[in-house]
Amino acid sequence: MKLIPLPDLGPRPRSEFDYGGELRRPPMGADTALWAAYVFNRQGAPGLLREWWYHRPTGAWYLFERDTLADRFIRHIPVQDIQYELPSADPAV
Amino acid sequence: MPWRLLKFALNPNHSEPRFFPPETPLKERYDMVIIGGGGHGLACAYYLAREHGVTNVAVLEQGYLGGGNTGRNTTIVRSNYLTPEGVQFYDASLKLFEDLAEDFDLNIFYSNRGHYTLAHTDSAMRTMRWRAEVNKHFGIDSEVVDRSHIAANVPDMDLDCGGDAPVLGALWHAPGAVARHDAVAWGYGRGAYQRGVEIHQKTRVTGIKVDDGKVRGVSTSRGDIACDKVISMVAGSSPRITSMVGLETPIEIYPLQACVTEPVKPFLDTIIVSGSLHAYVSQSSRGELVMGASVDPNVLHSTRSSFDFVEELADKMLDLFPFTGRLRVMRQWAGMSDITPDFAPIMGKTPIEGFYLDAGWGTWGFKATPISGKTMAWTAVNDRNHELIEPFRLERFADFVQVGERGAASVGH
Amino acid sequence: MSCRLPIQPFEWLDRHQRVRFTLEGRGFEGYPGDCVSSALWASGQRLLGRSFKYHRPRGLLSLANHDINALYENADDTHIRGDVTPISAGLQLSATNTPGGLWHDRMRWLGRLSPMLRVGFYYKAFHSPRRLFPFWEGVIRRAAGLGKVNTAWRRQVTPKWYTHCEVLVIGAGPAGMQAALHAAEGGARVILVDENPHIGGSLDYAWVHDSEAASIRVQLKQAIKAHPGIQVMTGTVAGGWYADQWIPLCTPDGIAKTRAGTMIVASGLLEQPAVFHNNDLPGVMLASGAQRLVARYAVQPCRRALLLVANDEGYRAALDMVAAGVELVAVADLGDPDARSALADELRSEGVPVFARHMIHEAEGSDGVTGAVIAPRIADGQLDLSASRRFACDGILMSVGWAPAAHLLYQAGGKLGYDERIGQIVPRELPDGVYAAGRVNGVFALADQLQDARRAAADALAVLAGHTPKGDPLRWRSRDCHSADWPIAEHPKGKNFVDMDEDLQLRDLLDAAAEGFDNIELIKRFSTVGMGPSQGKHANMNAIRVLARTLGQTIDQTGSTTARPFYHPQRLDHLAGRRFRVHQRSALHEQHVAAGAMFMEAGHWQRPDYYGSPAEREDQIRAEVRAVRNGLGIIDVSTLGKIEVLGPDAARLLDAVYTMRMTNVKQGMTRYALSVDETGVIVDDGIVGRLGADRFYVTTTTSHAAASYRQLGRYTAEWGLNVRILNRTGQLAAMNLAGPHSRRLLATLTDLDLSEDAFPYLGIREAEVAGIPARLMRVGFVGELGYEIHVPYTCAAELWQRLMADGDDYGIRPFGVEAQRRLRLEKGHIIVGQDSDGLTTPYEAGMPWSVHLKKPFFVGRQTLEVLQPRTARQLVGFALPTNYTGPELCECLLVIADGNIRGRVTSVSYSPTLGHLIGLAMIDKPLAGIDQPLPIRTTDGRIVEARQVATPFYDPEGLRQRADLQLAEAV
Amino acid sequence: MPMLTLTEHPLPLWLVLGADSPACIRDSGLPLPEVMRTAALANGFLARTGREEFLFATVQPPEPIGAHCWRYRRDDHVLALRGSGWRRVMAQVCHMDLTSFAASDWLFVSAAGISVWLFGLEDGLLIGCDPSLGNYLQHTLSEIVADLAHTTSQH
Repeated sequence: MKLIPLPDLGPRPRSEFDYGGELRRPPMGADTALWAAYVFNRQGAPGLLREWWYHRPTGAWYLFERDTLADRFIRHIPVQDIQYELPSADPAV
Repeated sequence: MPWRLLKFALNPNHSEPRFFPPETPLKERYDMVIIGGGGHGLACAYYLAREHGVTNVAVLEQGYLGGGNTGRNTTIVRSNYLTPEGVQFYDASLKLFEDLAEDFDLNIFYSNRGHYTLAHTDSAMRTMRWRAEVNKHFGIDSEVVDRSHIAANVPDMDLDCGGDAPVLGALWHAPGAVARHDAVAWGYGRGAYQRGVEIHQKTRVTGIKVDDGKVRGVSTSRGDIACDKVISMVAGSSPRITSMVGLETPIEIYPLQACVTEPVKPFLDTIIVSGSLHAYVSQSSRGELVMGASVDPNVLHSTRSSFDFVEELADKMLDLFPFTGRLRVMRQWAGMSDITPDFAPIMGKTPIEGFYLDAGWGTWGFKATPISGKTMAWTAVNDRNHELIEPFRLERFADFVQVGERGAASVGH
Repeated sequence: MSCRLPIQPFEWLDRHQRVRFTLEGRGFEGYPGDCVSSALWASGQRLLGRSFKYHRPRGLLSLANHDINALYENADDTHIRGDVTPISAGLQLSATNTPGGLWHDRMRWLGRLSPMLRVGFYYKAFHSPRRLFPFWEGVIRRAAGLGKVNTAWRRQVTPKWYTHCEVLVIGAGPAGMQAALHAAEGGARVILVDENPHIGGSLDYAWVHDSEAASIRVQLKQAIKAHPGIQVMTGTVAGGWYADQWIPLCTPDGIAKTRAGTMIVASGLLEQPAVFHNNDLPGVMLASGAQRLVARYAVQPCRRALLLVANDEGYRAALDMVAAGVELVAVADLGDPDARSALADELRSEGVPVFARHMIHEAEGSDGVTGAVIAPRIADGQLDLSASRRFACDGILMSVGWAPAAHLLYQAGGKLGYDERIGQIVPRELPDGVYAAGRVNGVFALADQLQDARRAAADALAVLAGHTPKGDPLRWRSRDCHSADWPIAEHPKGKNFVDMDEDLQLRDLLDAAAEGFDNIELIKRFSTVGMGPSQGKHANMNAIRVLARTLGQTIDQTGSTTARPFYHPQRLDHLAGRRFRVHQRSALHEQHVAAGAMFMEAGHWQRPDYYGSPAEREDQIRAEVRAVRNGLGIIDVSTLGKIEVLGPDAARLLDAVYTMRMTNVKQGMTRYALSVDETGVIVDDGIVGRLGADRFYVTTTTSHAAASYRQLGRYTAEWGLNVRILNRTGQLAAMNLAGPHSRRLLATLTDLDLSEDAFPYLGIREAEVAGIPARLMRVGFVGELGYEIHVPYTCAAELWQRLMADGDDYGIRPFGVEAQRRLRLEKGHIIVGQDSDGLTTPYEAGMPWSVHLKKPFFVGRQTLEVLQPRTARQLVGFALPTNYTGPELCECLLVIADGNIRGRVTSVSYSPTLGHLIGLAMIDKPLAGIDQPLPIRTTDGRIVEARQVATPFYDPEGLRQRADLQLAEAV
Repeated sequence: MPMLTLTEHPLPLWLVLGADSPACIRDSGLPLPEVMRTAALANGFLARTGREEFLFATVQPPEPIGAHCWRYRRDDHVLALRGSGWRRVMAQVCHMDLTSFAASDWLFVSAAGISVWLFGLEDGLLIGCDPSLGNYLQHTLSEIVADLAHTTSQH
């Protein structure tokens, strides 16, 4: 059973997690073709993939970079590194 | 005893003709290169030669023939899909399967067993009804049946599943069958080889040359080849090949595991699939129970096995067949499923001229082997998508038009 | 005639008791500690089983759990392996796959058909004419398979458990024991595992009379027993290696799932058979098998033996046989005996003729060995038969070579390669934390094995302490050859078996390669070599040698097939272990049981479908619907997702997650909430209630509760929002009190002002009800005046009982999911996942009002913007006339127009309120239109013409929200 | 150590969370343990389940003060597993190595397929889960305790 190295709680078996899939960032203001590519296309090929992992017992999300060929967790990614600003929502109308 | 076996006895030093060619060097140029020596690749070569007279073809396989998903799948053949385009495509494949043994003059053990998709909830029963009605509309023998029908055909199955999520009914698909998966690849391989197609094993494609949007050739671990048409039929390795031509696709690779028990005397004839338990089982002609479930929960490019897979599967199998507790799992393995967002393949032409894609086969690739070979051959020869595979074109995603198989999202096998 | 020997120094027998058992009705006897094979052999029974394909007589081969032909079954089990299963009093066995029984197997003549049954024969025949294939398939299926399955068996629960250690040592032979001891002395927590019932391994059967071994044995065994840091697990198989050193230790009482910091594989070797005519006759066995038979079970393998040897181990076995009173008629050495060691002279001094560079041409006999013919070897595989010699003997012992039991090294990602000098595949590169020690690492001398073990243990201790290991795994490897590179002799009559499981002769492999299956993976699949129950433990090495020679390649170039779990097959019920079926239970479960609820499954929950017996199902459901419409009903909705969303960015989060605007929900009010994924497909719906400027309470569907909570958490992290979300789905119970009398009853139980102005429709309030802290929401799903009351889990039963008691005057009645489905259908409300499918957008579901494209961002916004103008399907309402008596309609029937599928029925049922069938259907847009026909095809093909009607079918203006006030005004 | 027992152990539980929660606790004179650590209270204990999240097992939790400090009642189902061999029971349901799990230790982990929290006692532990899973957890653990009591009595 694969171990996922949580930065705070130490290694935990994969059975405690739900897979959140590839980290992706929506292109703001993209044309339809670019938007469709974002919605559907995925990295697909083997290599380093940044992914979301949800730890059920603590209800916390984690981000890792993983080698999807060797199934090795390379590094934990602090969420601040990937955050992006929501387009400014107009104040409550 | 069939006369062929008598012939063996009568002249002991008769040697059977080779199925596949001995290793020969690669030619400079071929009309077409097929990447992938699995069922789909060999079928495509077979139909190119047999139906279009195109024989200056090289099939390039990085490992051994049928060593990819062809040799690792559930061996189930069925056409009880959900969408009109899916149902017609797989039914055409099933009909080709029925004649393969004679076409090849090779026993592929195509065994019509009947296929149950068990429903344990009302919503699952509704999905079965939906599939049954679409199937019947296209003349396919599928029907929703109740517990008594299942009990009559599979008397030893515990329909109450150990008292948890009992079976309410099932989709019964009489034409459902199993086949010896290796033999299908070998039959197509021999048929292509006999018609002059070159088959090269241990030949890994390392690059595809494209200039101004046209395919020019491929580079391999055993040298370069010039050609104008390349057909990628590599399933679990598809993203590696498509990235060689700079083509983005929605495909993600998830391991699909399976296992077999030691061979025992026949006791299970039909194929059993449970949607909500995500498990399937059938008994091979050798007597092994071939069992599996849905794909692994996360992306991984590896055929490694996991212990929790066989633990969970054993637990579910004992719900359905409590008496199999003493059967021993002999071996477990995995294939690499190329999954698409709408659980339908990606086939046909691509933006790169001369580069054709046969991918996105998830857990439903084996049953499509004949029809994918046939339609991809037609498509490559005519440089136009065969009508049966037009709904599976890559551009559908750019148009936000997904195939409806995802409608009934419960994983089928 | 008994072949039992006097007491052996390390025998496993309890000589004080006798154990009687039967084989197909014949009585046999042995001692506790005997296995089936040893007890049968002791009483002179040489025929132990029949081979799979030709039903040839088979005896004892390895006594190491790969004698697949000694396979038995009885009422309790099948595939019982005679060479490892202990005998027990009253045990009743019969041989597997022997129609007519072991002694009178009706298929034993099959061998004569072997010229017809060439490799892969079943691919070449039986398929045409096609109509006969089912018949032939039946014949083949009945002939195939070994044991019979008894469908009366039931699951035996053997719980699994988790265990941990820093050093796991696999194999308790000399190397394993030493490695375990050294690691424990270095302070590590050690588990030492061995598949045999006792530790000692080859020390106790291959070095019995060796003085050096004597002191080692005593010192090691006592030290291990005494050391607290070593947990010994005998009778335990390390089933396989999985990610991050996750190793199932399979014991007879269940599986210990072990996380090992480091792993030392000291599992020794698998002796390989020689390949010659009749090498499968009872009496032909591996020399190590004979040594085990003598040392462990005190049974004489045979009276007069011929030995075929290619290594020192063979000579030591010869001396062991002499000590066991076996007359050695000859020793044929494939190589040069004198180049090996002095042991050959010791045998010659005992009058045993030793022949150099000889190979067995054939064994003689039909039900057992009666003689052996040996001949000098000329070129590899060719024998000079003119100089052959025949020896009468009743046993042939083979010590011609080894394959490593390295399965777990391969699975751990280890690279192994062929060492020409030793003649054996040995480890080349092993991943961190994985070590090999002893004979599996090519180390043969006893003292060297102990040194190699200490090296491996020291490396493991180094890695555990975070240092780089400095041991040299090559240091102690043998400099001698221990395996012949061609222990194979061709024979005109064949029957020289490479794989005893699958009955594959040498010719079968040569034919397969000649037919083009000339790589190790294809030859395996076409010939099935190595695909039997022992998975090639005694076949793969010879098969690789045959293929390598045929192709003119090295062993490494030929490669080997993938070593997959399990090392030995594992029972399904051991793999399953205890049955953990998670079920979630509503706080009101007992109330439902008391009220006679019939439950349905909803994920892990059980929800009341309706109350009453199945016979009156439809009547009960209609009564429940009428109670809600006309009087008072109450339903348990505890399974809904319940999420607190707190903080300054709470509104922004919800605005970005749901399709409709959320920032302008007023405090004290709720709004219907719909979410789509990035492909614009409906994922979930629910209610968003605002309790304060930065405090929201969100409910979701039962099936999406966990996923929606998870998703909210991810978006919060991804968008860096100042929000805290809290999953209270299981913490709070919830019940919907619905019906014209709901307000009146509630007023008696709370001080909250329930007037329309104080608590309007879609309002949300926090107040006490019957003294219990509660949240109340006026929701419209079932389309009546009603209040969804959310209370802490432990207070729910009390509230339900109070409402049921006080509501009696208003005819209160609990209603279930089915009644709720009809009530919501009468209001035209969709159920996500039933009326919507995997591709339905809000536009198709008839809810364009729910999508606010003007918002700068929400998940799926841009996709919906693209899809809106292209919407091609539409959800429509339809009805059947009151007097409709046609065929029964059900969900997922198709809508057929001009012969094509133009849609499907998503919901349909009888409406007790309206007195006729109503439903929803997702159809192609051109067909949609009020009063337009809706042709529905029934399961048997008839078309029923329904009529499209506007929805909601009932109370379109929503007057029922004030139903009690209208009653009051009317009075 | 006394005989193995599994008993219901109802606890008054409160969750206090939010950016201002650490200050709120400090201001009410209560101990402030490290994350995933616990602190003893007059009648009960306090576990810091996150940087800004605290689970109080006591009758009178602190009042939530400040805009970003909220308090919610928790109805977790709590069981006490005590006595010799409690680790053998947990070994059948939980992958964690509990050899060094001691009094007042805190752990979030999966057990028997559900999410639970563990709180160390002198002779065993408290195990808490969502109330809707309480029946399942109790039924499962009781079955294991009964099995082990049966097998230990056999030896």
